[in-house]
Amino acid sequence: MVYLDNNATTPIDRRVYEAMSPYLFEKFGNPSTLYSIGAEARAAVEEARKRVADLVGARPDEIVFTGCGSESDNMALKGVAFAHMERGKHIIVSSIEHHAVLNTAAYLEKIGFEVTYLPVDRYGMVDPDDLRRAIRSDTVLVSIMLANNEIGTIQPVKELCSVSHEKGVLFHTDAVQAAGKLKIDVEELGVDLLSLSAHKIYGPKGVGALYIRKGTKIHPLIHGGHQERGRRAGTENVAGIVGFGKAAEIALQEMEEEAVRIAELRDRLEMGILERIEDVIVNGHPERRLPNTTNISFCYIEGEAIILKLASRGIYASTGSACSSDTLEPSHVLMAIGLSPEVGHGSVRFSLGKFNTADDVDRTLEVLPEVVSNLREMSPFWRRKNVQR
Amino acid sequence: MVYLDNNATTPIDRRVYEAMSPYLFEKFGNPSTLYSIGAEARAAVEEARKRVADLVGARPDEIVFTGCGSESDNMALKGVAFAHMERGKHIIVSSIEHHAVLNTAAYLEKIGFEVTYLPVDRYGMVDPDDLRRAIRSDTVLVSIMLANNEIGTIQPVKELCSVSHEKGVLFHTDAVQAAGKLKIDVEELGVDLLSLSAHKIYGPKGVGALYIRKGTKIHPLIHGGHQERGRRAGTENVAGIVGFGKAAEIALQEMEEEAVRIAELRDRLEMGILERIEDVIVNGHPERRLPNTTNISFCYIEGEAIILKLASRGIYASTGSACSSDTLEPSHVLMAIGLSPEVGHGSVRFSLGKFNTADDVDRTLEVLPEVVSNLREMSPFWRRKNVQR
Amino acid sequence: MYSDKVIEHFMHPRNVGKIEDADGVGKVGNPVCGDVMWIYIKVKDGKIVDCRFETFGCAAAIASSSVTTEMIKGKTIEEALKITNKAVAEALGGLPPQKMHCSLLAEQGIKAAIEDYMRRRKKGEEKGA
Amino acid sequence: MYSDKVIEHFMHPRNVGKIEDADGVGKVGNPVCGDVMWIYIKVKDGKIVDCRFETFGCAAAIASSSVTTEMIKGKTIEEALKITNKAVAEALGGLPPQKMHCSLLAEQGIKAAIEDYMRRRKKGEEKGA
Ligand SMILES: Cc1ncc(COP(=O)(O)O)c(C=O)c1O
Ligand SMILES: Cc1ncc(COP(=O)(O)O)c(C=O)c1O
Repeated sequence: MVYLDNNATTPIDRRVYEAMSPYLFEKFGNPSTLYSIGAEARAAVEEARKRVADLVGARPDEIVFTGCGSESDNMALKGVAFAHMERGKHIIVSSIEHHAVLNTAAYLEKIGFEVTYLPVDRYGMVDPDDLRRAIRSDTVLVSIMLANNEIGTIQPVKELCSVSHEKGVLFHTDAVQAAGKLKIDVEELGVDLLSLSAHKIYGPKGVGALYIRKGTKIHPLIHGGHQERGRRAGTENVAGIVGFGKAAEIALQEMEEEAVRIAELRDRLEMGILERIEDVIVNGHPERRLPNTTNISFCYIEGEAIILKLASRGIYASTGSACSSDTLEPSHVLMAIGLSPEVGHGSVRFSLGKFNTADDVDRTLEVLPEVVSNLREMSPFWRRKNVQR
Repeated sequence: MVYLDNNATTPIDRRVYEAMSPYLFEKFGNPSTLYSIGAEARAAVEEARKRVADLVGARPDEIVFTGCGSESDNMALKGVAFAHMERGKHIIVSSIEHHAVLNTAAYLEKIGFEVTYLPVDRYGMVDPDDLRRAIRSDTVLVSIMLANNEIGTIQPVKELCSVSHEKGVLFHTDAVQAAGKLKIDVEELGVDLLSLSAHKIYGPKGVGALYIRKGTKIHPLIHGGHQERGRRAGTENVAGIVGFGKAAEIALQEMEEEAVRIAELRDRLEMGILERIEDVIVNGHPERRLPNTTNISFCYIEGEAIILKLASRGIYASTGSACSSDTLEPSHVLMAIGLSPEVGHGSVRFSLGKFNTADDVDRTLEVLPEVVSNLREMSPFWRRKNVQR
Repeated sequence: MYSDKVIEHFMHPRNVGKIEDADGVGKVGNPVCGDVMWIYIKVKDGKIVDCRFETFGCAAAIASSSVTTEMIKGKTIEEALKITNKAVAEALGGLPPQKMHCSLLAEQGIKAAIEDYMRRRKKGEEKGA
Repeated sequence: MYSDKVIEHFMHPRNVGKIEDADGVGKVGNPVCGDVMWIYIKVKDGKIVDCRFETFGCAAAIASSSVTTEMIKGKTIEEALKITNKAVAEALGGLPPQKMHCSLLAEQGIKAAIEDYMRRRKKGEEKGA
């Protein structure tokens, strides 16, 4: 198996699995209970909190564990919007956010907020001047992702954040894809809120976290018990949180080296494709891009077909966001960077991870040209294009 | 170890753990992806959905997986309140709901809804006539729990639900504690929404479910991707969901027998306490009560002290809700059934589970009298009461 | 997500390609939506004796094209016109709801090809007359 | 949640009980809040020679009572009055924030017992005079 869909989800690191296991079975205590087996679970959660905090340069009490990255995004947007409603009802997001941000913004619009969607350039970059112009006196939150899940473009978050802060507006960044791939320091970036998800960094599915800078006014999304200092109710997913902590610890240790190695593999794959296959377009920023991601448009054919042909040969990649694979529209990210819908439909995201090897890349480069030409043989556009030449 | 705190959380059944394990490691696919390893995860999630649906007599497509029971409660209350806002902004809950319902109701109050809190009698029962009188033309939701987590009282939900439906009002019930202990059939009860949590039925922490009757208008709590048919975004906690499914399957198979066995143990414990210790009060309904729960007030002493002394002897119980163990006030449930605060403070919940044996009960009956008399020796009230005699 | 039948047709599509001297060509779909289907037919004595396709689209679109060309080969024009998208989907062992439009596209492709054939024949008759 | 010191004092509280012929008794706390503490002292030549307690309350309340009685035994009235709730909490190796009120209760208990002693002495002097 050649797994090149690490932006959709990552395999779990064996060390993560082993750290979690005991908390799934013997150590079943509820962290909220007084006695020793509760205390054990509580201590494990706090240890994990420290590790996740370390991954982004935060203080442990600024980390709230959630049920997924989407919940973190929802909490950030709704929690800030509702808590600051009296000051204003305008929020700003980029047009290439993940659906967890975009659809939450759309929901807020539906219930009476106003949302500005910032455009991006052909590489997917937001212009800080656009943001400056968009901020109004009633703006309460700006949310712009650190790195995009489909094309890997890395936003100038530090700059964007300082533009927001100049105007006294809180700043959230979705770092679900950036975490574990880039060094993140909330102090350096200056952000007030930052979303994370464990299953993108070789941890378990079903756990996320939201960094909330101390002093930031926010409403909970899930009300109830006093867990997470009253900011997120519900009995803690102890095993999941422990796994997240372990994954964060490993990411912090190995990231620097891995990022270089993975970028080399990614470049080799990208170069190889450009050399072997004509009429392809590489999407995303040439430099400011996640080290593991390459998004490529194969003109004249459709992405899902490519994915399935590759899968039948044991190579797993995806068409942009897994979440949008059900809709007919091409990815909103590819549309926002100005691709035509046809080209957008023909795009494939290869996202590498720490378990990939040079063999994986070579195997892909062996299979992919066949798959593409096979599909192009069927395409009315390919034939026509060749005729037109 | 004698674990008598199964209402706080249950140990995981080994079969559940074994069913989950592969999805934590080898089978790491994202259910939203197209190719085979995604399909495997998707199939596992759908299988689990069927099992959870079976546990409550629902159709699989009426089950939405969430991150915990609290999330289910939040989604039910906020989701219905927001979706029906135009019709009215009044909701009704009982005064002995779990904090996941009560604090959500309080939040809705804060942001402009009106909430009626129904009283309960000395056994913790809601009177359907009280509900009938409380329903107004602008009432959009009634939420009354199936069984109480602290005292185990079982509400006449079928009746309460039909009172609501007579007036065209949606009905939600928190069945987090009832599930796996009582037979539940959503058709029989008639409820529109019903909350569940895996870790109360020998499943993993960090997974819940909300039953939503087909056709019920509700807003998502977590917006984003198309997961759970657009009703709850976020990459699915596949392993957790699989574990929940397994736990539901086992509960359905074993519940009937287990409920009888556990009720016998519980009664033996309760009788034993009444025989051995003076000045104790049994809380909750004498008959309409969860088979595993007994809540007992030990007059003149304080509950936390009892819990810790018991824990030091390897016996784990709790003072009411784990979630409220941080506050100074006595449990809102015990206050609602009319206990004085002093007596409320001296209450202990023993909640049995399928791993308990007669030996566990006997050991508790051996240790508890000592613990109580030891603490009473220290209490100014006990001495005085004995003098007054 | 896809039935084995869909996958089989997608992996080994029948009747791929262009018919250079087709009697009718149906061009349906819209690249904006991600699916374009061109259906070529060869007709002899009121019967469809050959049928081929070119498709830009997802696995369901390709499989629908493939199975449809198989279905109509050897059929009369009248019979071919009776083929519905439901029949196409059934022949594929079902399609996921969000992919049902692919079977519809195949139905439309056939109809368009037949219309094109009719139009040409009419023209030919007029000319011939 | 609790330090070892708290647990140790809770499990083995010192100076439990009533002093029948106490020179001062301090009764503080409120059963509604879940903590009531009665502190008994015996004073000789301005020194607290014995001290006992009766407490209805949680582990922190019991431990605070216990450690406080130990702390003031042998101290002069003046010294005892200087004991703060912070000192009590420190002697217990710290208390969780939501339990700090227990140490405050202990401080108040001592103060109340000493006040009671003073009042009685004054009365006694008055009577004696
Ligand atoms: C009645 C009731 N409702 C809701 C909950 C919340 O469930 P969870 O801890 O999974 O959020 C609990 C348990 O704590 C409960 O007992
Ligand atoms: C950028 C981004 N944000 C948010 C999410 C949502 O995370 P989760 O799947 O944990 O809800 C994802 C992944 O799907 C993502 O790539």
